[in-house]
Amino acid sequence: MLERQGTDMADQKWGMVVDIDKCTGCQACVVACQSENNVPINEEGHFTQRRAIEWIRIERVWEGEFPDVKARFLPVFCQHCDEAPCEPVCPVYATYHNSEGLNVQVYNRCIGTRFCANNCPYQARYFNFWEPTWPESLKNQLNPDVTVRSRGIMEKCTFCIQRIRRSTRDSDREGTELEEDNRALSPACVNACPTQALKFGDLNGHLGEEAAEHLEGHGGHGDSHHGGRGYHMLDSLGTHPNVIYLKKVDPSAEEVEAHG
Amino acid sequence: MASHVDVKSHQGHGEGQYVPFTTQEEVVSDLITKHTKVSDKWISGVVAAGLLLLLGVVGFAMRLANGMDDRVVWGYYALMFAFILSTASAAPMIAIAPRIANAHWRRPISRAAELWSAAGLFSLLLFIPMLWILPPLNDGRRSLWFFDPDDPVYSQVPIYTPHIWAALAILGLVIVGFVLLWLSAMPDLALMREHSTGFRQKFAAKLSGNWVGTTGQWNMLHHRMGIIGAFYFMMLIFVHFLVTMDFLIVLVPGWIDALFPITHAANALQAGVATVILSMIFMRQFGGYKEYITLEQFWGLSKLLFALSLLWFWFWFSSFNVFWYGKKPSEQAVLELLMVGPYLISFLAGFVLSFLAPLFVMVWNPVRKSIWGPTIMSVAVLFGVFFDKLRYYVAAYSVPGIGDAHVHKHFMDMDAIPKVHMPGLPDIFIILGVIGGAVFFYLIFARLIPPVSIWEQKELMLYKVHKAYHRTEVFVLGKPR
Amino acid sequence: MQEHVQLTQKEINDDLLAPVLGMPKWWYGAVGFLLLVIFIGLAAYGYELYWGMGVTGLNRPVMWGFYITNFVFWIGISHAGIMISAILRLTQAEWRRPITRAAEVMTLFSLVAALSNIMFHVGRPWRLFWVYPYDFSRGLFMNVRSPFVWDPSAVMTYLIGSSLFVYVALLPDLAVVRDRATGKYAPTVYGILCLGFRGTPRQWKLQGIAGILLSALVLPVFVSVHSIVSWDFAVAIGVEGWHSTIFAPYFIIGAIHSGVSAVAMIMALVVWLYKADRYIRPDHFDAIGRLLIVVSTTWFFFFFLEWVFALYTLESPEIAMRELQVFQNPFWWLFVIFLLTSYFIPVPMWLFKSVRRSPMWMFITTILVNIGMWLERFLIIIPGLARRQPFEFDWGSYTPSLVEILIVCETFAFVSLGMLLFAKVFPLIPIFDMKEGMILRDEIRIGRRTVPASIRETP
Amino acid sequence: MAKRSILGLFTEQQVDDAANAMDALAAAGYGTNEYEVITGTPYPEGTFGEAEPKHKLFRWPLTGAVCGFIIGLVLTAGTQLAYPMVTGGKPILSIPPMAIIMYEGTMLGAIIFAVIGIILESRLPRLFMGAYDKRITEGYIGVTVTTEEDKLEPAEKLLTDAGAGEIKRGWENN
Repeated sequence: MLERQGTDMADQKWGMVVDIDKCTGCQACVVACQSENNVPINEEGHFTQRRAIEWIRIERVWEGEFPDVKARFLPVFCQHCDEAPCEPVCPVYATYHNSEGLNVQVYNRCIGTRFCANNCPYQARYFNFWEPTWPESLKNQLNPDVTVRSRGIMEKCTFCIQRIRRSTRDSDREGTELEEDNRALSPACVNACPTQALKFGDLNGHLGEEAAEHLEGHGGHGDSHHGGRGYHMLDSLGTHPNVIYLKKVDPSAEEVEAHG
Repeated sequence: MASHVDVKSHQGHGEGQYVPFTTQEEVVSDLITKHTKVSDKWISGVVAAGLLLLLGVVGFAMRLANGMDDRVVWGYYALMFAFILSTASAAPMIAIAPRIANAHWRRPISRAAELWSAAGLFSLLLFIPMLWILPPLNDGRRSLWFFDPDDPVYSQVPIYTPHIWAALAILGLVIVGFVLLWLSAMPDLALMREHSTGFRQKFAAKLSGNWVGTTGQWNMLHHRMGIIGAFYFMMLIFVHFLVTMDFLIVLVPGWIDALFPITHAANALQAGVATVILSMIFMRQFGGYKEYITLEQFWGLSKLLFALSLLWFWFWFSSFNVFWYGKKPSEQAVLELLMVGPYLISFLAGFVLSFLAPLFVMVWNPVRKSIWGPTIMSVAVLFGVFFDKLRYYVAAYSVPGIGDAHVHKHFMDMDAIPKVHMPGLPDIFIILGVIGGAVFFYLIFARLIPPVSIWEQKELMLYKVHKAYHRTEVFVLGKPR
Repeated sequence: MQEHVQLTQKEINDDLLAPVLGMPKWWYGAVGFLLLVIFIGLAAYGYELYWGMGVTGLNRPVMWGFYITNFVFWIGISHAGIMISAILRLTQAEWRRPITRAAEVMTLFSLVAALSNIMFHVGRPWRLFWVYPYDFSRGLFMNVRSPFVWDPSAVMTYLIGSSLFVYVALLPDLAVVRDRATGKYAPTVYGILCLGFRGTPRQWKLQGIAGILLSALVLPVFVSVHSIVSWDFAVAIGVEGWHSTIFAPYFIIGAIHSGVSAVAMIMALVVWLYKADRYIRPDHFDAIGRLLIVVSTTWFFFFFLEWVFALYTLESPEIAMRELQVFQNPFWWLFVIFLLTSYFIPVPMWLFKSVRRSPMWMFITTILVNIGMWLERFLIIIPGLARRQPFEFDWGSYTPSLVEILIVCETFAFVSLGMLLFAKVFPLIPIFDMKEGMILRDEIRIGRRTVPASIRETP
Repeated sequence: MAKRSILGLFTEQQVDDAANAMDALAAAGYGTNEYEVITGTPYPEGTFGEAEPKHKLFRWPLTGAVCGFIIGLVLTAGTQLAYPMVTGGKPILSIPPMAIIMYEGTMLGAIIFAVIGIILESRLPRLFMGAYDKRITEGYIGVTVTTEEDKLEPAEKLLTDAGAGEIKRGWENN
């Protein structure tokens, strides 16, 4: 009754490792994502209305009390959880978990109840409040591989599934093994990151091993003070994300821990 | 069409419609003789219950020999305390609720229900050791009282707050129960004062005070009984709230079930109805009150039992569905511990006995409208309550780290879930003894106070009149405001 | 004033059919006004359909707003109908007789209003029927694991069940109307509607059984409906403030609280508009007032429990949500108004017999209760969404837009209009029930005292 | 052969007269299915000494419940098995959601069948009213006799003797 259904069905299980220690908050990933995935242009009004659509967004987290306050940059996007709270609440199967561990969104099915948006703890789901429009000059910039969404439906990060599909298709055609870290496979944000804070790959493959050693000794329930730097966002909710964050290396914090 | 009604009930109509007496004198004399003469059935009952009680005392002593520190072994004791709280202490509600709703069918059985508040005294006795079983607040567990050693304000909370409040609440409940019993018994005690002899006469004379039955006294009695009844209900809810919070929920890390106090109380009402039905069948078969406790009473209560059995499922599912769907690790651990894990058997027994069986048996009107149907079902429900409480209390008390400040108390990991804790010999003694003790108290008080309320019976003869209506016969139920 | 007025059946017919056969003066004015409000509301909805959900005040953290609040509110109101008529039928409470039908009809129209709110809410309403197992060409059915699929199933069950309930209870009265109606078509139409009801003992017996049986069948549905509506919120772990097991009973009791208040409101209106003061007596208001005291106090206990456990968890989103509810603008004063109107003003007033027995005061207090209960839903939904998780960067707020306000007004107008039209076509006070009450009325004389009594058949 | 029916009208106060008429008809050898009392309001059962109407209503909701349950089961289980899409790690056959929808189906079936049963069991819909008078819904009590032509005259006499204020005749085609 409490078991988990449907993971490890295919040989791939796509995931990402985000090293916050490397993130400079330059927002290159955001721009890359917007242009890759035909995300409508966010004008000032969208931000003031809190209706901007950014499949990946850089959030600023303040750590510590005044005077020693530290700003952290936190890239937030769909965590593609194995037990995604957003999936079962959709009445029309518009979002579900596919065999490669991806949390996919089917735009044609969506009727816009926004239930999934409420149920996503990471708020990585975005609703098209308005009909998306592009200035005339950008019409030719749209990516032909990606649907342009209409108003009234939800959308979110897909791990650039169109790129995954294309590279798997190519490797199948050439009969070559699909190697994990190639630029054709990995999403636009990963390719655009100048410091390589984002790393995309197969959690059943190399990335999985890497993530495992980061996560090891990790106490669960979000407190990763011992062992590796890896942790899952909001781990206490038990959503089992496929995105692993590596916490910032903080000398002062190390000290504190040494003392405490 | 208000036609005049002759206040003379006819004789010998369908079973269980009304008392086969025409005048109040007959009722009074009959009930008094039934009450005063000691039947050997009663004596054998008291002896049996007393023996069981002794057994229980022995079991308790055996447990006490090992001391109070190991809380795991006291799980079954806590279970039995909860059992009595859910049955004996809830039974008086079956007198109170219909009385407030002014339902006439309650009258012959309201005393039988109220007498259980005497057994409430026993629940108070049972509670005293619980004070030592429950550790103080300073073991870092979440609690209703927000004790926090680091916080300047909340560190002021006395670490024994749960013990104090629960003790006060249960004491209050027992006192209110006794006041209710005393009030409703007063006119009957006055009768005993006149009609009986010996110690019973003195006892009645002392308790009935200056009751002579003036209009003022009657009005005051009805008024007070209404208020005290409502107050008893509130106290009952309050006690269930405190006991479940402080003696159950806080012991299971990560068990955040806001509904549970009410679930506990609602299941207690179900168990209370079952208890009253059982005591009715005993009074009917062995107590010689066949003419008074009739089909009508069983029918009235069986409807109630059926409704409360449905409520059982609703409350259970409301909690379960949220946990099952939410799938937080802490919630899954709680479900594992209390439901699908080591205590699965106990849970299934409770589920079947207190919901499935009543549902599928009592959905049939002929079964509801019978003597044996409700009786069998109330036995089932009582067993169901026992197993349901077992999975909660024994499981909660066997969670490791209670009272240990070093154990993290906000989450419980799947691998920290304890194995099932089977009862030892002392536990079995305690289980039998507690049940025997409650019955013992009940029987003793049934001897001191008429187990069928004489004055309510007389009132019934006033307000429930049977008359001919053209070609048929009807009841005329008077509803005095 | 004297409590019970004994009337002949002819008088009852004349009184209770007056609104159906005649035409009150105020009628056109009222209907016209309501139609205007509805038109404005629908125009606003057309605007929303044309431009998209952007015209509402919704935004990223707060994806549900006025519409869902209003949906929950109307579902709650709809529960009064079955609550009153079913429970009081099952307990054979005599005072139910004049008010059952009004309550049931209110159920029907408020359910429709609730459903319309879902239509207003979703992003692509023209595909809303996909939540039903209907569209075979699509090659995909609904996801039965979603509470938004439990909802339609429960609400439709409830709607169908309660409308059949109303119809069956309407049969004898339709016969009465058939015999009184004049004009070319009316008698035929009513004759067809009442299926040729004549009033034989068999028909009356089954009518009686129907009352009990259907009550017993609809009551569990009524419980399930609002539980499921509450699970729309409670099963979500994305919103910490909603994830509480108590929600199902808490919503139910809150629904009963607001719904029974609405019934008292309707009673007062019926007394004033249709001059029914010979049928709905002060002791009816008295009884419903007593009921309301019990219900509201129970509701308050649930409210208290929900708060206790929210603080008991000591989890940051919960605390943040409560802090937003109670201390921050504008929610703090909404919270104060909610507490006062839903409990602390009405309940102390109901403790006075004089208040309980006066239609005017009951009307005022129950309107207060409904304002408070609307705010309750608002205060559960909006702060919960605005403080969902510990991430402060995801905290937000919400202010409704004019479009939403107009559409919410439209639902209120819709329900009122529905009641008015129903009362124009069918008797709003059950005629045969009142007649039965007159027949079964009796008295017991004990000495000088005559005790009001009622006749019960020997089981 | 076509049956005729007559109706004897009694006033609201003549309850006992109507009951006497029923007795007289019974004594005169009319079957219980031939004469019937019609009232504008439910009187306590047996007020006119009429036989208690037998009905088999309670099998209706049970049938409906069974049908509804089966439909709900097939629908929920079938949908999930036909489109085995994993959502949130929930099992493909998730019992609690199925239970909810099956419950609703059960209740819906039970209610619909119960209503159908109620209508049919009370011998409705009825196409032809037969002998009927509008005043019955004003409190008058009607006693109808539905029988062959020849047995109609004595019935009319019995009714008038019992004190029927007025006799009406009507065709009875069903």
